[in-house]
This record gives sequence, structure tokens and C-alpha cells, in this order.
Amino acid sequence: MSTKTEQGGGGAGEAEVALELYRQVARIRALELLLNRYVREHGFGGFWHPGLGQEGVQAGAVAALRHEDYLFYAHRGLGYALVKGMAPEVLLGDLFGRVGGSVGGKGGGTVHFVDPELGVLGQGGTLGSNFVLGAGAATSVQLLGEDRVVAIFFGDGAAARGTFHEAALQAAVWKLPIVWVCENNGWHLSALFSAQSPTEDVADRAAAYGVPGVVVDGQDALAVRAAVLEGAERARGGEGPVLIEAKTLRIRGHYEGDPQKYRDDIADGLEVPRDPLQILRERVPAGEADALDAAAGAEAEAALEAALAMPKGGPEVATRDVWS
Amino acid sequence: MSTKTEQGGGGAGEAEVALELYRQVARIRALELLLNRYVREHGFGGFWHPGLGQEGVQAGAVAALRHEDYLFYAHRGLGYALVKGMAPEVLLGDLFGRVGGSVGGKGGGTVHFVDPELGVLGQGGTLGSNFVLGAGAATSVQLLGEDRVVAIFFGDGAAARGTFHEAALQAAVWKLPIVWVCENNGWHLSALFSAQSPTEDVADRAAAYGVPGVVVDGQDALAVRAAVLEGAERARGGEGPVLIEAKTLRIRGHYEGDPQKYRDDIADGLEVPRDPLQILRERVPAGEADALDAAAGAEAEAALEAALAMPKGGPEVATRDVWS
Amino acid sequence: MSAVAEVPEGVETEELGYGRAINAALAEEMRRDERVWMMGQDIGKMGGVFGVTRGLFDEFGPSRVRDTTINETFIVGGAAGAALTGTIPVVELQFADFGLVAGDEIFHKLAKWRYMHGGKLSLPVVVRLPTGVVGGAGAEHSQSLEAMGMHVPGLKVVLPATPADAKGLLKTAIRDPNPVLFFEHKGMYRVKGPVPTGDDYLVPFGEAAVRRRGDAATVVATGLMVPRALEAAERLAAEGTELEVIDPRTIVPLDMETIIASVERTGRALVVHEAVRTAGAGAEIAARIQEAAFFALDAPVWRLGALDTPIPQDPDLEQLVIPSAEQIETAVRELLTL
Amino acid sequence: MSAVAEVPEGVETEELGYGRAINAALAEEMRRDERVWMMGQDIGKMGGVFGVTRGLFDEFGPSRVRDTTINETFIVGGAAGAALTGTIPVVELQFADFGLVAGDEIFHKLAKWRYMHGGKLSLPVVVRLPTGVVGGAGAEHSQSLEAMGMHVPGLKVVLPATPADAKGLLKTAIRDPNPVLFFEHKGMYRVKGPVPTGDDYLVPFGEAAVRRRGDAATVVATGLMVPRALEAAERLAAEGTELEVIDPRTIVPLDMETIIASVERTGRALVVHEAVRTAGAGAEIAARIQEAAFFALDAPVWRLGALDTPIPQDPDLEQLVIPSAEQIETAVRELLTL
Ligand SMILES: Cc1ncc(C[n+]2csc(CCOP(=O)(O)OP(=O)(O)O)c2C)c(N)n1
Ligand SMILES: Cc1ncc(C[n+]2csc(CCOP(=O)(O)OP(=O)(O)O)c2C)c(N)n1
Ligand SMILES: [Mg+2]
Ligand SMILES: [Mg+2]
Repeated sequence: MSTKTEQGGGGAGEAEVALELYRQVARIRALELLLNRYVREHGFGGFWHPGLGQEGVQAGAVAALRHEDYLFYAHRGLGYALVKGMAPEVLLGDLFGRVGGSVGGKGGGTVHFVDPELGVLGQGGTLGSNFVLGAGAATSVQLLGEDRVVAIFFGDGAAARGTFHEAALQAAVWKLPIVWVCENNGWHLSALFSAQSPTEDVADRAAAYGVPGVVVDGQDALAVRAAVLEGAERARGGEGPVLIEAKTLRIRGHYEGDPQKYRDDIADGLEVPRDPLQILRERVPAGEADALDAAAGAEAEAALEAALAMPKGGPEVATRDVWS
Repeated sequence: MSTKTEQGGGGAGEAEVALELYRQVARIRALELLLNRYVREHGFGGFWHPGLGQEGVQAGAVAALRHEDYLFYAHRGLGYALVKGMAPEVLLGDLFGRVGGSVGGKGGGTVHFVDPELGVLGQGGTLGSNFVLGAGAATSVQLLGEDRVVAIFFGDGAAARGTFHEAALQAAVWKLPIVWVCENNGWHLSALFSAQSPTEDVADRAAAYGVPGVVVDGQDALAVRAAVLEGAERARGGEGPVLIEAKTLRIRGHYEGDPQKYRDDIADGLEVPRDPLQILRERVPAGEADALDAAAGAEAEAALEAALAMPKGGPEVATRDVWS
Repeated sequence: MSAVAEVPEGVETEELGYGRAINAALAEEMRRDERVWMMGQDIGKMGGVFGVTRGLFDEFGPSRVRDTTINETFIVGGAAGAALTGTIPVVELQFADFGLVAGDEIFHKLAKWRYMHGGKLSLPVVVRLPTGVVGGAGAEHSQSLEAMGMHVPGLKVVLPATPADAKGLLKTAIRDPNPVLFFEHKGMYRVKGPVPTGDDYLVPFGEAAVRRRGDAATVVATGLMVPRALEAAERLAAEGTELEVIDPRTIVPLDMETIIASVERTGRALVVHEAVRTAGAGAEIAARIQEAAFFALDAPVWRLGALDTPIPQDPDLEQLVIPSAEQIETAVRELLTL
Repeated sequence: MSAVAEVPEGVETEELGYGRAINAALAEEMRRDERVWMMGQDIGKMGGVFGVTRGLFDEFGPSRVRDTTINETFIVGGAAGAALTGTIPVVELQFADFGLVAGDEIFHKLAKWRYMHGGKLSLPVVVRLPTGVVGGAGAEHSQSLEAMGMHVPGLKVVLPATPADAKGLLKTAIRDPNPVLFFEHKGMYRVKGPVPTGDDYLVPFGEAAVRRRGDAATVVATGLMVPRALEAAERLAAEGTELEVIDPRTIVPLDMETIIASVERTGRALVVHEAVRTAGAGAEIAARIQEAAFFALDAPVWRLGALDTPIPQDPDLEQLVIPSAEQIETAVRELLTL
């Protein structure tokens, strides 16, 4: 999987990149649709926050990272970690609380998964923790003189947390290697971003920290990748953090099963307006796209089967790992 | 005292206003110099954060408020509450932990004082609490349909707290009647603002909240008053909060007694560069100014004597007032 | 010797869920007093993540039922500031755990500001804190943190265990001039029970409820552990062992009189809560029992609480770290052999 | 029967203040391990508001001794993130109270993230928390909040009471792969005592120190209450009453063995801390003593702690709400009559 992330870093050819992004978006999409069905039919112990429709941001942004870059993901979907290189059956194992998952059923509120080797470092169950955690990781990178950037994903709602302000001021002053990727899907739970933000874009807040604020079309994975690549290069160059806001859409409820009574803007369907997959399709040979769709579907099915076959932990799992 | 605060609100004549501001700055200055001497000679139980040199901001801003407006002051000096109308002996009583003070010796970390009648509501011993407390007070004002504004004082350092971000976003969206008055004295304790801020001014952060950000010369009390008056009118009009940054200077240490080894920009004296008192003197008849100086000096001496004559509380004071 | 009714004799009641009872209390108090208002995330149109505030937005409108963005420090600190200035905020955090995101606002501003200002300020604020395990919410969304509120002077701490108490205690909380941490158990929102219909059914703070009378041993339980203790008591009753089950309902103020009087009769006590056992409220209660009734005790005071681990996310695992009815039963059996 | 040396026999020592001992530990560990670094407010050029880090900026430079702006959530949360990625942060909050400004970062991130991630992450972080009353710092700057750390699994909690322990425990904390809350008493920074000069003088966690041997009663005391308990013991010794004074030094992990062994000899125990008595660490210790040694006790376990009020600002008043040596002496006298 890491071939891709390496590619993300290097100057892979246009077509090659489009094809790879298509592959990744298709993989996320296949998992999203499969989980959508599974969770509605069987439910599971926890909260599934579907990322259907946001695959373009997640694939595009993570594809711009290198293997050694750090990732603090958000709660919406599995795309972040999947593209960073984690195996789908491991992610589903975490979702279903299986010992075969990366955290053995102990990951917090929404699904948590981790893979230090791949730089997948977690997600704050309390929104906004990513900002301070990520800035701290970036401080380590700076202290150790490493060539890494820290990608911090967050939603338009999490952007309101004070931790953003506290971390952003320090990160800007210390010129920490951070790329903030805001998935602005227009909603934080039942609240409209437009009703809760005094400015039109989250990116408008970048000026307060003297950092670049970029708005990009989140449905266009290539555009997202390009923006993050540029921001990451800047950060690697010691010029400090950048804030990239990808405009996207929340197709489903906040969690799968959310009746969304507060919402009248879209039907409760699975169609994705300005579908990132379709947008990419125009850039890749139809035959290859079909093949990738099929492979993605098969991968998802196999992952689900594998995850469901994993055992759950018992008392010994529940009580260990408190201490190092 | 409240005549003055009423004047502040109304369109008092130029000369009248200058004279009143001179009176207030002189009163604060007299207390500052007296306390400076007293604390160095006798010390006291607590931390005295001198406001010497910042009298222009405090007098100018509070003079722009009305009797009914709310005030959340900062920790640097007594000027805020004095100008809002609290008696100097009461303020000193609080500083010295006397029962005759407004809080009977129980006010937190730095001196705290309170007078709900005058709208003097306190100061967060933990920096940044003022932002959320003040926004809440402004929400009450809005709910009750009152004609008040909430003035929230804070330093250039406190501006870094996440509470500013959380309160400012909500205040801007709800169009709460708030005037944020930042006393930017260039330092937060041993840290240079210029070394800890990615932008030149705190006011640069106003744009993130879609509110006006105004920079004013904090040594010019008239200019500060004018800026706050304008901001307060806007807030009263339902147009939401404004951020006013007054550039001023920290003449003394963070607390009286601070050796300031970290600092080489100024001598450890009592001279005030661009002295707000001198700047006002040019606007008022010399004779009247001299008379006000004398009155201020006498008031301060009398207040000190009165405060020191106040008894301290005992166990009964220490244990009461936990519950309503 | 047997179970005690959840509601005093003769009071008119309706069957209501614990969450609905809270909703009724909110509606009644907002109708009674114009100054009462609410804020929190998604409490408006959506009616809250757990549906507790459903309908209130429609009745009272966007000014008195305010959706905030994601800003816990403002939700709590803003409530403090509003309370200083003439209104009575009842705020909701989506999970009690988020109280730690607003730690300064709860433990410094709400708890101390009256005292720090010589009694010249009042902070009539209710912070609604959905607490406990709910099935898969995980380590940062499932804690029982009431002991923190108990340790910091200035906060009243309420833990309703029945729908009737949820209503009566919340109404009392809203009328109390002091800040109140209202720990409503999010795993009990759907539990039904008789709830007084009256507009002024108030359950006083500091009065424990004896949920079941018995003389073999005293079990002090809070929140979700109340039904579990009663279940254990049922089982033991089948063998003629009658437990006295006491629900303090508020731990600040704490009704030790009722507990001590019981222990002086039974000579044995077990304190049970869902919170981590170590340094939990049970430690305080156990310490006070032995201080006040040492010479009446036939055995040490025992405690049950969550293990010294965070709450695992998996719904099966989470039940393994908090006390079960079986564990309560077993502990009592053992305690009775001492 | 008498006082016990603060440092084991034969160890080479120098006379040092408690604050200087902490400074020495920081310097030694930063020399030993390149990965160790510090951040906090004013810890650089200024050497910290209490002067504890003086000189370290000059020796280790601005990269490893970082001044932050006023952002406690970053200081602690950033430390957590840095610890996940290969460095060992030792951060300073100016007052322990400010830990509540970073409540989410301490109690959720530091305490739970290893567990939540199945043990795949480690968080070697030391949070230095100047605790307790210092003379006029007031309600929001004088608290003793260690009980909160004790209640939330995943945090080690350290309370040095002597200069030697301040050094030895901090060095152990920095070498511990787990997050450690290091409650250094800001009222004791100038207290002098013998401090081992060696670079690897480590005081192990979970080993209580018996500060004085006796058989009349056991006094368990932490932090500032250790010298006060010893003072009370001196007075009582003059009359031939010998107290055993035990300082747990760390309350997570907690050495109950030493405490229980002592109580089994003395039959009486008093637990004393500066923190609010209600729901403080003393409640847990008292509860455990009577659980483990009930039948050896001649009297109930008593506790002394701060009254149920915030700390008043006035230096005279603040002493009225925390236990004094006299109060410890009086309590023991009374306990001995039971
Ligand atoms: C501090 C905190 N407050 C509230 C929540 C509950 N919560 C979880 S997700 C969510 C909405 C987040 O919106 P956004 O950041 O835009 O992400 P999205 O769900 O839209 O992807 C909320 C309020 C939380 N987890 N943490
Ligand atoms: C949350 C919090 N962090 C740190 C402190 C300690 N502290 C008190 S005043 C101060 C400096 C404040 O600087 P600024 O806001 O610019 O105000 P100034 O002292 O310059 O008037 C600091 C760090 C505090 N009181 N609260
Ligand atoms: Mg969103
Ligand atoms: Mg300043």
C-alpha cells in the first residue's frame, strides 16, 4: 500500500496519479456502501459516522502524504487510515470491537484505530484534541530534525474548539510542519456551519495566525491532493503550517441511523452530488476504472468477512494496556 | 462617581471630557505610585500587578461605559474598577485582604473586587475566563432585552487562550453586545508579545470572527474613549462585538518585585514614556490639572489609611459564602 | 422488609421514561420562570443527541433554547456569566466527560466565584451531564466523574436513579441558587417509571431514598447501580436475606444520617457506584460510615466500583469493568460471612 | 522510636532547596537523554515563575527549553502528541490548578490514549504541577487536586515532601514510560534538606517512606502535611507518645502494604492531606485501611484535610482552612482516647 503514499510524495505522472486516486476513492466508497448496509441491517456496538461523499477529501489529502508523515484523522469514515495504508479488515475489526482490530475493541467513542509504523496516530474522541496533539507531534519532528509533516483532519464544527486557537498560534510562531485539513461538509451534527460561523469559510480564520488559508473543492480529489502537496512542501521547508479547507457534503446522517429531522436539504439516499468517484472517472480509462471498482468491492467484502470472523476480547483484553 | 460614567455615555463637551479623563487618570496614577511604594516597603499577602503607565487605557475605556454596563476587568491595576465607580479604600481593602474590601479577603490569585450595583463583575484568576463569562453576561443582556454592553478587558497574553476563540465565534454569530478591550503592553509575563504572536496586532485576529478590529494608542485616553464609545454604540445597536486593541507599555515588572532579568528594554524606574497623564495635561487648564493632582493624591493617601485601618476577617469569614 | 415505592403514597403519577421526565421538568420550569433558558449543542431542532430536549425549541423558541457551536468552555463559562447577570441557564453537555473540556469553568468559575467575591455573586446554573456507560461510547464518552464535583467545594452534585427523581431533582436544581452538576444517566433514558404529574413535584437535595428495607446489610448505591443493587437484593430476599438499599440521590449535599442509622441497625455496609472505585465517592461514604458507626460495624465497609481502567469501547467489554448485579450479590454474600 | 533520616545511610548528599533539587533532576535527565525536553510559560530566560527551571535555558537552549504563550491545552496536549512521536516532554504548568484548564488533555489524552489504542501508543510525559497554598495565591491558584489524578486510571501521581524525594521522584518520573502528574509543593520550594548528589539517585514509585517510627498511632501524611505531622509527632514524643509517620510519596501507585503493616501494630490511624478532606485521597486511604485492617483497628480511621471551602486569598485566612500541626496533634490525642 505504501507505494501509493510514496507516489503521493513524488511527482508521479498525471494519469498515474488519477488512476491511483480513483483506486483509493473506489476502495473507500466500497467500504462505505458495504458498512452502510451492514450497520443498518445489523447495527453494531458504537457509532458509525459515515463518510459517504467525502472520499475525495480523504483520499486526495492522504495521497499527498509520505509514508513517514503523521496522521491525526477525524471521526468521519475509514478513508484516512485506509489510504495511509492500514488493511481494511483491521479497520473493520476495530469498528466491530474485535481483537483483530488495531485497538482490540478498546478504541473510544467513535471508531479508533492506530498504526504507529504508518504514522496513523489517532483521533480525539473529544473534538479538537487533534489540534494540540498534532502540534505536539510536529514539535517532536522539529526537535528531532526529521523530514515529516503532520496532517491534522478536522470538521467545520471541530474548528470552533479553543484548542485550535491555542495550537495554531504556537504552531505558527514555531513554524511547525503541519497541514490542517478541514473537511467542511456544511454541518456539525444538527448545526449548519453557515449558521454557526461568522465568516463564510473556515479558511478565513487562517489570517489570524498569519498562515495561508486555502479553499479547495473537496469533491475533486486531484485538486485536494495538489493543495495538500503544496502545503506539505511548504511545511517541510520550515515555513510553518497551512490551513486547507475542502468543501464537501455530508450525504448521510451524523451517525448512521440519525433520522435527520433537523435537515431538509437532501433526501435520505445514497446518491452523491458531484460524486468524487465520477469526477475522477473522467480522468481514467473506463476499463481500468471498472476493474478497480470490482477489486474494491471484492476487497471490501473480504474485509467484512474477515473482520466478522475475528473473535472479541474478554476480561484480559478489557484490563490490559492501561500502563506501559 | 457615577456622574462620570453617565457622562462617558453621553455627548459631553470636549473640554469637559478631557478634564474628567485627566481626573480619572490622575486618581489611578496616585494610587499606583502610592501602592508601588507601599508594596515595596511593606509587601502584602498576594501579588500586586502594577498598572503604572496603562492608566490611559483603563480610564479611557471605562469612561466610555455607562453606569449600567458590565465590566470584566483584568489583573493589572485598580483603574478599571475605580473609574467604574468603586471607592478606592474598598479596592485597597481588597488588596490587603480586609473585611472592608468588597470580597473580604477571599478574592483569588491577584486582587479581586466586585460591585454588582456598578456592574463590576470580576476577573478570571485563570486568564481567559473573562471571554466566556463576559459572553454569557452579554447573552443575559440579549435575553432580557436590556440596553447594556459588556466590556471585557484582557492582555495580549490572555488573548491566546482558547476561550477567546470559543466565545468570540459564538458572540459574533449571536451578535452579542460586547466590547473586547485588549491592553497590549507588549509582554505577557516574561514573554514578548512580538515573539509569541504570528501577527503584528491582536486586532488582526478580529477578521477571523468577522468583527471590527481597531488599534488605538493606549497612551491617549481620549482616543481610547472615542474608540470604545464607538464600539459600544455599535454593540448596543445589535451589530455585535468589536475588538479594540490599545497599545500601551508595561513600565514595571509583571508583579511588583519581579526582578525582570528577562528584560532589557527599559530601566526599572517610575517614568512613563508617552505618559497618558502628560498627554491629557495639554488638553486641560494647568491650574485645574494641579488641583486634580492634589485631590487625587489626597484621595489615595486617605484610602490607604482607611484600608489599613480595616480589620482582617477570621475563621467565620474564611468559611462563609460558599453557598447562596 | 421489601421494596419501597419510587414515589410517595397518594401523589398522582403517569408512566414516563427517565429522559421524558427530564424533558417535563425542563418544560415546566421554563414555563414557570421566564429567566430560565437553555443552551448546548443540538438541543434545538434536533432535541439533543439523546432526544432529551425534544419539543422545547418549538415551545420556547431559538432565544431561550439556544444551539451553540462546539464550545464547551463557552457553554459552561457563558452559563456562569449569564447567571451573574440575572438569568438562570440550564446547559447541556453532550457527554459528562466533556465537563473536563470545561474544567476551569466548572471547578473554578461555577464552584468558587461566589466565595471569591465575598458572597456578592450568585451562580444559579444547572449543568446537565449525561453520564455513565451507554453501550459502545468508549473511554472519552462513558465516564462517571461525580467524585470530582464532590471534591471541589461549591458545587451541588445530583445523581437521579429513577424517572421520578430525574424530574423532581432537576426541578429542585433549577430552583437552587447554587451551581448544580446534574449527572443524568444516559444508559437509563429509556427506563420507565411512575412520575408525578404535578408542576411542583420537588425532590429535596440531601435526602437519601431508602429503596428497599432490610436488616441484613446496608447497600448504598447511586445511579445505574441502584437497579442493580435492587436486583441483587431481590435474589437474596428469595433466601430470606433482606438488604437495605439506600440511594443518596445527591452526594453534595450528602444525607449521612439515613445511611448511618441504617448501618447502626445492620452492622454491615457495601457502597456501590459505576465510577472507578479508586478515589470515587464511595471512598468518602465508606470513610464516613466507619468514622460515625465504627463501633456498630461487625465487618469492614466494602466498596464496589469500576476497575482501574478506562471504559473500553466494545459494549461487551464495557460491562466487564463496571459492577454487575451478580457482583453485588456475591460481595454481599461474602460480607455477611465476616 | 524516633525520626528517620530523609536519605538512606551512606548516600553522598549536599544541602539543597526543594526547588533546586527539582532543577538538578531536570538538568541531569536532560543531559542523560537527548529526547527529554521542556515547555511551559516563562520557563526559559526567566527560569519559571517560581525560579525552578533557572539556568536550564542557558544550558540546553531555546529548542529544548521552550517558552509557550498562554495555552495550557497545548502545553499538555502538545506534550501528549510529542510523547507519541519519540520525545519525552517535561512540561510545567504555573499552578496545578491550571490542570483543569487542560482537563481534557490530562484526563482523556494522557490517561487513556494508550489504553484506547490497544497499548500501541506510549505517553512518557511528566506534567509538573506546583500545588498547594503559597501565601496569598487565592482560590484558583492554591488547590491540591491530586485526588482527581488518583481517580482517573492511567496517570501516576507523585507528591514529594522532601528535597531528596523531589529529586529522586522526578528523575524516576522522567524515566517512567507512563504519564506522571508531579505535584511539587510551591510552598516548599525553599525548604532545604540533604539531597543525594549522584546522577542516578532514583526514588522508586509505590514505596512509602516511614518518616518516623512509633507504635501509638499511624499518621499517613502527604506533601506539606508531612513536616506538620512530624512537628505534631515531636510534641507528642515529649510526653512519650510515639507516632509512626508514613509518607506514601506516590498515591498512584500506592504502597498500602507499609501503611497496613503499621496500622496492624498501632491499631489507630489518622490520614492527613492539604487537599479538601471530602472525597480527597485520604478517603481512599482510610477506606482501604479499614478494609484491610478492620479487625486490628481499635478506633475508626480518622482524616484531616482542608475544609469544604475554596482557599481564601488572604495568607492568614488560607491557613485557617488547611490542617495545622496543632490540629494534627489534637486529633491524635483525641483518637488515642477512643
Ligand atoms: C468536545 C466535543 N464536543 C462535542 C462532541 C460531540 N460531537 C461529535 S461529532 C460532532 C459534530 C462534529 O462536526 P464536524 O467537526 O463538522 O465534523 P462532521 O461530523 O461534520 O464530520 C459533535 C458535536 C465531541 N465529540 N467532542
Ligand atoms: C490560564 C492561565 N495561565 C497562566 C496564568 C499566569 N499568568 C498570570 S498573568 C500572566 C501574564 C498575562 O499577560 P497579559 O495577558 O498580556 O497581561 P499583562 O500581565 O501583560 O497585563 C500569566 C501567564 C494564569 N493566571 N492563567
Ligand atoms: Mg462538519
Ligand atoms: Mg501583556
